Amino acid sequence: MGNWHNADGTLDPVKVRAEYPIFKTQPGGRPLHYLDSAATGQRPQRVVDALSKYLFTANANPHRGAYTLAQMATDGYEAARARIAAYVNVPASELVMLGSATEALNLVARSWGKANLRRGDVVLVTEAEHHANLIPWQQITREMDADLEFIPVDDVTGEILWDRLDSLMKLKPKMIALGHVSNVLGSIAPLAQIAEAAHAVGALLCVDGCQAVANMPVSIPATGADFYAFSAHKMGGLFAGGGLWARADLLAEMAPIETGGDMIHSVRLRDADFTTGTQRFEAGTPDASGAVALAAACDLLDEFGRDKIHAHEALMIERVIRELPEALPDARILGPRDASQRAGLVAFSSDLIHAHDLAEILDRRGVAIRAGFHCAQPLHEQLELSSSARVSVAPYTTHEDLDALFVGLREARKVFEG
Amino acid sequence: MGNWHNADGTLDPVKVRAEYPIFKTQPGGRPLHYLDSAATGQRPQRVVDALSKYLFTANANPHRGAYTLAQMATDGYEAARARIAAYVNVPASELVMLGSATEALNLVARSWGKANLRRGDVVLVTEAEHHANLIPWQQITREMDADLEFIPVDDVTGEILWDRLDSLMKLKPKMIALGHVSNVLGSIAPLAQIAEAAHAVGALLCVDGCQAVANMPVSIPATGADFYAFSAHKMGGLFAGGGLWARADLLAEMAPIETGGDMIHSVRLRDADFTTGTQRFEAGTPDASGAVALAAACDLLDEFGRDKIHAHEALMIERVIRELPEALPDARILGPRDASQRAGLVAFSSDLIHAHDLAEILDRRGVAIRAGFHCAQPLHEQLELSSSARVSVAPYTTHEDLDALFVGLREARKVFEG
Amino acid sequence: MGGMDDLYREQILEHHRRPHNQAPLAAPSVSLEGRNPNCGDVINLQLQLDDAGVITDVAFSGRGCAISQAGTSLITDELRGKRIDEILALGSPFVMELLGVEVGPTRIHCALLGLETAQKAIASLSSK
Amino acid sequence: MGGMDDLYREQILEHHRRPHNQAPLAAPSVSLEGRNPNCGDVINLQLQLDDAGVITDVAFSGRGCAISQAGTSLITDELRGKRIDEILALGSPFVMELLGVEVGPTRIHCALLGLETAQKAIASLSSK
Ligand SMILES: Cc1ncc(COP(=O)(O)O)c(C=O)c1O
Ligand SMILES: Cc1ncc(COP(=O)(O)O)c(C=O)c1O
Repeated sequence: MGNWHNADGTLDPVKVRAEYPIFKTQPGGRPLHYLDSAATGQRPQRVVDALSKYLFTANANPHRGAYTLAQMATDGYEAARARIAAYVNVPASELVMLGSATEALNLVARSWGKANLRRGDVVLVTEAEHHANLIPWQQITREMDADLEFIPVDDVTGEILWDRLDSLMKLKPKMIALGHVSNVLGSIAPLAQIAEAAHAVGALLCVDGCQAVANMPVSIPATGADFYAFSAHKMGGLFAGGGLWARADLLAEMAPIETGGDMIHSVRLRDADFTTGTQRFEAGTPDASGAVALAAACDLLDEFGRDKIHAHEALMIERVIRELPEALPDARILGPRDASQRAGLVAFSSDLIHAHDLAEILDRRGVAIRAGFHCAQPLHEQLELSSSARVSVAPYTTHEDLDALFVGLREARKVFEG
Repeated sequence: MGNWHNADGTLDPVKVRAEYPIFKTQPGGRPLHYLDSAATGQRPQRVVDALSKYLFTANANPHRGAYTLAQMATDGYEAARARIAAYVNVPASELVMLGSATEALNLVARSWGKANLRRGDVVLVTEAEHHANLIPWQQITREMDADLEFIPVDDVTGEILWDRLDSLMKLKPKMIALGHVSNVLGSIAPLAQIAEAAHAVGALLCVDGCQAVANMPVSIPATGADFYAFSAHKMGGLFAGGGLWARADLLAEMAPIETGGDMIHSVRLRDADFTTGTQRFEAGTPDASGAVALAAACDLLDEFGRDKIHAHEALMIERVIRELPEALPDARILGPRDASQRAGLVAFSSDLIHAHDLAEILDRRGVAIRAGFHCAQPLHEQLELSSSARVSVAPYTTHEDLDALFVGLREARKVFEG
Repeated sequence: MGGMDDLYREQILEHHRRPHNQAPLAAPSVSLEGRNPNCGDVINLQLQLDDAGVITDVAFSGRGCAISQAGTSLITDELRGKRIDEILALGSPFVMELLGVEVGPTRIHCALLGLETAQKAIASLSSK
Repeated sequence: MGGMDDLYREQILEHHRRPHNQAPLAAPSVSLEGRNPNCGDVINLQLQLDDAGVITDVAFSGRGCAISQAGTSLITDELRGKRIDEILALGSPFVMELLGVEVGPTRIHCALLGLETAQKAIASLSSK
């Protein structure tokens, strides 16, 4: 257990960096200023250590063996599930372990949707959704002849117009699906309020928590969500891995989508009974090593303190918002100006410099930002943008990283202003 | 690169073991005699090393970044895909990377099945299939009102009765789905012959290669398969990860099941176009670290030499079959007696000692075997068995492991004979 | 190897070889199949109850590991004369005591198969 | 920083700021939208061909990064007077030469957007 904090209790990103080996390397021969943690996080040493320990001391097929090593494998896997469940404050028995957040959201749309959507039923999403929480709803509403409706965004800032919620509730949606934190706008959705509005008309709330769980304290019960999905690789876990929490009664009713070993009760040649609980949705050999790795990542984030991560990231974001207009005067910031309404990221566009050119020029200084649609193309279309640039931060983001960003921004501006 | 071979070129399992750190530990305080590699393989050191190197020097979200590190991540991921594809002798552009073999087989059943099965169409599987290659076909044939028919097994030995194939072809199946190597019988399916019979009536052949790819040389084109699935964790990779090769024209026609980021061409609020190629089936952030780990596992298996692995395992299996009747006279061996018709494993039952009791008693000597249905319950019902015991081997299996097995077997017999 | 001698004590092996209460009931109040999906243990349990909710007779047939069959044999010996609520109150410690050994996590499902099936059968009765 | 000066040379930036061939054609023989899904570059390309399969006029409009727009501007300048088969024979080295710089893998799709769209437009014509 490291010492990650300053004397005043705030997070010290320089101390934090010691746990992330990539910062000791110089990819492409330059010090790395990684400002793309919203795409995927950097991995702490201890995540690989935990994986390695599990694989080299307790590796067997969990749930399937009648010998000590298999029991150790099962214990390690289930302890990891419990650790991850505790991280988001839900019972382990309600946390389905899947391959990704994308898989989790697809499971909700297809399994819940297929059983519950009827012709003319409304599913409500925001215009800012990540493709992973949009296309599955497009698909299932089309298949069930249901309607997909949208909580609109402001044409200029992109901010989600939550005040439209009241009148949209007249559509009596059966499902509201949205991101906890928008991966483009950075805005935190007022979930408690949305859940209340949803439940008042009998709608369920499906939350895509990918951009929230690593960047701020998240207690799923406090959000009011009925489904909540998140992704391991944004938290410092391996690439594979996603969690789906579902309300116990919903989980009990849902049919599995994927079938195979480990999710059955009994199988005959022509039919099969499925088991109960989370296991019903976890066909095949579980990703035990991925779970153990993610549990170690959760430990670390809790050592940092998620309130402290949030506070540190708010400081970084606040600086980006404050200094950006001077560095790039035509920058159009997407989402709320107020950093306290955000978590972890800020995206912007510029008519002078296309995001892709900006990313390229910044890359020459080792500054890694993301350019493009960030898997939210419809939002960009609403804003009439062919792309945006996104800066995202993490516990290991330092002021030096931002210094390099701004030096690069000024340089890019010089090139394009000619 | 290690020296894994004896002077005569055969594989030396003692040298091989040096690469597998778990054998240095004593799980449960006893030396480990791991005879359950068919459930999941032990992991080589270099797999974790490759993972660690990738995560700590080249980690970013592949396919999504316009900066050097993201390009390094993409290059590493695509090189891994190419390596894995080469391992089974297919073009990288035809290898879909998924979360597991279970996911791969579900994708074939659901995507191909939904588009191609009509009322009354026949899907043919064997009575010996693993649940992962059975239940998805049960589900889709039920959904499409198609018929599921079976290549039977011998009631006593469990051997698949391939001579029934000719007459079953009169059913004009549209799909034949079966395991390359049965995970209970250990038998190698005569794929070239089955493929010929299948193709002659216009049927496709979907092969579950989970128990073949780590235990013998496999060139997918030589099998005649139209779909071929395999699993990373049986090859020394991490738990997550599965490959699906599909004939290019079939792949081009198949609709994706899972939707989200990375598999789209362009997305609007109410609909989306999907991209082409393997990427269409790989929604969300790819499991880049898993792929890199699996590629390292492929390297190692090729260093061992897959013909040499096969030969070594045949020796081990042959000894089990030879000595078993003496150690446990009522043992009923499932599958072919002839070790040369097998790969990697041998299962048996005994009326005297239930498999589960046997596994428990063996466990006290550190011998890990599997007891139960091995995810092939219908096969066991056909054989009127409530379970079987399975011994499976790997490049690291030694004669000492088998010595311990037989000592344990004799001990168990003494306990139960009273 | 002390652990093994515990789990496969002569008493357990004896119940395994010659399980008790195998004679099927003519008209059971309830019968239920219990399964252990992981290792294929299966039992068919029959219970006869009187109007006061007391078990008057019990029988089972089954296949499976020694622990599951001996455990069921031992528990069926205990059911006669017990009331529904008494049986529902029994738990894993009771079975461990009958077996005379602490069963580890890999085998606990085997050991409890008989008791849990009896409890499910009773629950299915009262929910009718 | 030499690489940067190469990729963002004055010639490229000039084509980006004031792309050529922007006046839409009255009756194009074919028009096609080209997209780069990863970074949102989009162009609308119009081609005018005579009966001999020679490009007589060309126009485009578009949005996107400097490389995609400058690349398209540069390539459209080259299309006039070329035959279909000549255009189909062009490849990435030709575009690199036009840009005067070797474009790395992260940006190659941007650089080739114009040429590839022209080739697809021509292919769609001949398959009609
Ligand atoms: C023959 C066979 N098919 C399919 C599978 C399923 O593989 P996975 O659990 O990795 O999805 C397995 C392994 O359990 C297997 O042995
Ligand atoms: C908001 C949001 N939702 C969903 C996803 C999908 O997560 P994954 O790609 O890990 O499945 C991501 C990450 O790409 C995301 O940022």
